[in-house]
Amino acid sequence: MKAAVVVFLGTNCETETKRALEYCGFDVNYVNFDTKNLDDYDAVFLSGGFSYGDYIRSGRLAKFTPVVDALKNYIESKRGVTVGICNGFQILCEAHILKGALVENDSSRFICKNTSLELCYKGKKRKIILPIAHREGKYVCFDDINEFVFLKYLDNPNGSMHDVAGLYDAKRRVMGLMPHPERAVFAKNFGFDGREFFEIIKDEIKRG
Amino acid sequence: MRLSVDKFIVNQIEKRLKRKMNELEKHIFSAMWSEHCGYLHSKNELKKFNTKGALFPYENSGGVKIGEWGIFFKTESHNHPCAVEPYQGAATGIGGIIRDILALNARPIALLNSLKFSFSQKHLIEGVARGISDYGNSCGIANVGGEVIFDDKYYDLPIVNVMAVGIVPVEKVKLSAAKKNCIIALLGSPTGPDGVGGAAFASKELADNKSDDKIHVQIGDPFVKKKLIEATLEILKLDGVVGCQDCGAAGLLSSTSEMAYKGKCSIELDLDKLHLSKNDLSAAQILLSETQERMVFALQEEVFDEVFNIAKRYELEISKIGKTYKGDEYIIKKDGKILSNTPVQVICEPYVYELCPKNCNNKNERECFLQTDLSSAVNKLVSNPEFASKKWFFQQWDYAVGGRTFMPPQQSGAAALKLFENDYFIGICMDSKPRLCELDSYLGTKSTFLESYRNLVSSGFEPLGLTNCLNFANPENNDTQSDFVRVTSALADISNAFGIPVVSGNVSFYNETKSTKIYPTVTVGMLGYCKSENELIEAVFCKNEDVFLIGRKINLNSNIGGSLYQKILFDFLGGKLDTSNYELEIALKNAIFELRKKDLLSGAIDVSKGGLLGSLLCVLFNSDIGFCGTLLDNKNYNDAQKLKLLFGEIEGRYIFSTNNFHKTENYLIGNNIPFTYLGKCVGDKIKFDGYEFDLNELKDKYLNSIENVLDEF
Amino acid sequence: MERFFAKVIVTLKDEVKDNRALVLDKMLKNLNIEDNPAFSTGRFYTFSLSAQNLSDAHDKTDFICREILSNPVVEKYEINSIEAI
Amino acid sequence: MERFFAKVIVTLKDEVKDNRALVLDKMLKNLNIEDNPAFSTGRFYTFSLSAQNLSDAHDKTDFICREILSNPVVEKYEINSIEAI
Ligand SMILES: Nc1ncnc2c1ncn2[C@@H]1O[C@H](COP(=O)(O)OP(=O)(O)O)[C@@H](O)[C@H]1O
Ligand SMILES: [Mg+2]
Repeated sequence: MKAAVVVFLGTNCETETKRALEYCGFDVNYVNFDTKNLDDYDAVFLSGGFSYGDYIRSGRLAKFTPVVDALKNYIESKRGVTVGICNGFQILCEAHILKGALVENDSSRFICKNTSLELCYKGKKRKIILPIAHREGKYVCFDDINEFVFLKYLDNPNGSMHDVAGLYDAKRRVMGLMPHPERAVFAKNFGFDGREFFEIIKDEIKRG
Repeated sequence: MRLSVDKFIVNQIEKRLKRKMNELEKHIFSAMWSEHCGYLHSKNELKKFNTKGALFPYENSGGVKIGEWGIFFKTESHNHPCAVEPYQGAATGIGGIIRDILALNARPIALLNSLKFSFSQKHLIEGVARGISDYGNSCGIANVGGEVIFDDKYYDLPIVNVMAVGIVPVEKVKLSAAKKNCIIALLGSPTGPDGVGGAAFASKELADNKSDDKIHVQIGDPFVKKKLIEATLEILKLDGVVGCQDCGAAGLLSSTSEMAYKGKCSIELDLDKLHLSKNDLSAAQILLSETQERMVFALQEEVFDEVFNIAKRYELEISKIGKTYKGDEYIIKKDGKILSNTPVQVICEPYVYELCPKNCNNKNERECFLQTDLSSAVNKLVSNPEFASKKWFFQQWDYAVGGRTFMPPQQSGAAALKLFENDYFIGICMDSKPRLCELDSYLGTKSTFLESYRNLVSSGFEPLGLTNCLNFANPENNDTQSDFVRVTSALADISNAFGIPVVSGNVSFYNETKSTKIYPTVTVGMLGYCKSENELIEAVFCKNEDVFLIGRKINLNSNIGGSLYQKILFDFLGGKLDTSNYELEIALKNAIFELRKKDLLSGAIDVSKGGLLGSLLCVLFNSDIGFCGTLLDNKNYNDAQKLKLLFGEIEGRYIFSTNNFHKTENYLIGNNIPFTYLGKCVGDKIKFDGYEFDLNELKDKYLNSIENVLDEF
Repeated sequence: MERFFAKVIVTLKDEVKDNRALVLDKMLKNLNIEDNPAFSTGRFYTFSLSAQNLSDAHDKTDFICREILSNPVVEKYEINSIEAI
Repeated sequence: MERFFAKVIVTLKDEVKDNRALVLDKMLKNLNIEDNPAFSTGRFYTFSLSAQNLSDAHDKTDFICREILSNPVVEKYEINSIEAI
């Protein structure tokens, strides 16, 4: 399966995302923010970091790049699965591809640690552990999004509404999450639950 | 702009120039012959260091070789800027050390820091922590470790030492020397008036009125830095790039003159060609500006277009600002006129002082016989900010970005990073023992080295090299000179004895105000390696396992001067320091590695802060298990004696847990390793010698006492 | 075309908790400066623009605030002033 | 004691480069919205305070701006308004 990892100026988790995806069996290319077509790829990953320095607000400026226009076409044409991790999730929300927005953590501080989460996939619920690393990760949304949530904090670290850590779009082809599955693939201390997450993505791609 | 060159130095300069300096040259020399750039008081002493086995110890950063890869690491101090403006000071400290690594074409992969504050100065703590968080996290370089020490000696004199680590194939390393017939290009942020005079500023005592000093603080932008890192690494791949140098202290002046000096060629700079953020800057301002996020390159003319295109892709500005040719002149042009023409050697070979201190004051060698009961001592220790978990700090720092981090902070003695490039692991730590150095700067420095050494060993790493940061008060003062000489001798001696080279470092003087000065503060950053994940050792013990102590046994006659418990419980600083035994240290290292190989060691920690009981508590908190055993060899000690035996700090000890008591005991006996059996990891109580503590109660204090104070403003 | 100069302010919607403000409230209270300052925080921008006339300039400023400077899910904006220059 | 309501704005000093603003300038240009908007950015705060009288309230607001809300090394502030409430 072919995956694209989008690199904006200021993105900084592209290497580990690529490494993790390759470990999980993907063919991975980096694509730049000026890319105009993503149709080659079964999945598109927006990885973590500080695109455009998180100026104005995190994820905001990336939404004006050609690759995000391309991404909208990609989603519209139902070509493959889109996944936004951390800053990628923020970008998807700013671009209104996913509902809601991410604002500063209740503590007003950056938080880097492992968190316990509830993963709901195909009607089954399971506890997993993934690391988080963000300052603006508090999810806010005033619509009813409950049915689209696939990942919830068990011990809400940042004040997210309804404990939301990750959710789908209405068509279930786009997923955004604040935790970093790509950091939970190789090292025992961060757990290996990231591998399971990427298996889910493969499943989603096959589901078509 | 302030000029700070004294008469004696002016004479030295003019003697060598064989003429008077003009206005611009006064600025040039005030920066280049400052303590910060010129190492006037330290250069001779630093020559003592052992650099055998180090890669490029005289470059922007030195390193060690692991496989075919060069691992470069260096420390930087940003004490003065942080005292004035903690947020920007810390941020630009990180920015600066990243550039020193980057200049060698190494990709920065990890950051560490060593911080000292007075715990009462919350705004400094908060500002520095946030500065590191905002800057380091956005650059995408994992902030994997370090240390925080609190002591009122650092009131108004915070110590902020940062360290960066980078990786590059050895044959791809780029050096800083220019060659003749190159062009000089400046990449990055447009030069502005910020930070002008910073080098001179860092070379003097702080003014009592801080607002006067604020103009010298530089301002960082991590987003630009991230782009600069990527662009620089692309540029340095090109063949026609001859040399590279970061723009740090004394900005363009220092970087370009060094390039000419190292390359034994002339440089001519045309200041009209620079991209500026403000038009009406004087030549001195342009040369001395410490605007952040800039790199200087010496290039062959043919590659400039390619370099220009890389810059453009990263939305960075670049300009051709000068050229090199055969000779030894440093020439500054502006508005078509030559403003200064001086020999490069005179700029880059400042006068250096011989330190010949007279004997210094006697230190307090008195022992501490104060006492308190053990239960209250334990509770005080675990909730003291210096002993307690530094979670409040490291959770604000992204220690996992890059996906290389294998052991996060607190989980082991040293941070572990995987080099996916060659499948090795590196371990890194940063340590200092300022109170020990205050009591005896020679032994204290050795103890600091050994602390780092044991941190690496207890995490499974073979130590390879070290960097250091020497923070001192005014070097013109006799006591400070005396300490400086003893510290550098100690570091030279012990690094020779262990065959672990000093690869790089930094010196910061003038850490004093009118009313107070800091302890001699020696920070050591050490790096080691291991070959596979199985060799990594966490400071975590397993349930139902047996706990051994290996190494020295403490007794009532041991020298435990400077032990942390004495400060925490009695605000006492005194005593003699323990001396170290190198053969024992090496035997202990081998034992730990062997036991690990035989699967007889599940977790280990070096015995340091808080002595035997302090270290045991730390591991038990990490492991979330209780303990039952015997720590004292006799029940009849009085309280003072118990405190000494349980919390006293001596050299040469580790504790570890094993799943096989007999095999372990046999191994230790067979190999003549001194050991003591301590007890078993069980339950959720910590029980020894008739005392009992609740694990969770203590752990809660240990984990939260810092944030309970700092989050309350 | 004329040139105009706009000042705008972007703030969080009332229903979104303003964490920075709460930190400031606590800080002023702990420092004994103010018991209940009830802070609110926002971002401030000025910029210049070309437009046919004032009403046109208004529309354009509104567009820039809505599409570029704020996120309507959690933020609101206010045009402070628009002046011809 | 009376209660007052203050609005203040903190911006970068003129000699400090406003990187955020530069990125916005470029963005608006790239999107063909404005060629040279010459953005500047800042932070906006409102809060209430107790003081004897208006002049007193001014001093206190000034103090809060200087000591708490701004970083005098790189920023300046402006008191937009102070009103009795
Ligand atoms: N305490 C020290 N121990 C070893 N090397 C040192 C020490 N202090 C400075 N150096 C070395 O001196 C050189 C110049 O250092 P410095 O002026 O800090 O460089 P830069 O200007 O690039 O930051 C470097 O090679 C540095 O590693
Ligand atoms: Mg350098």
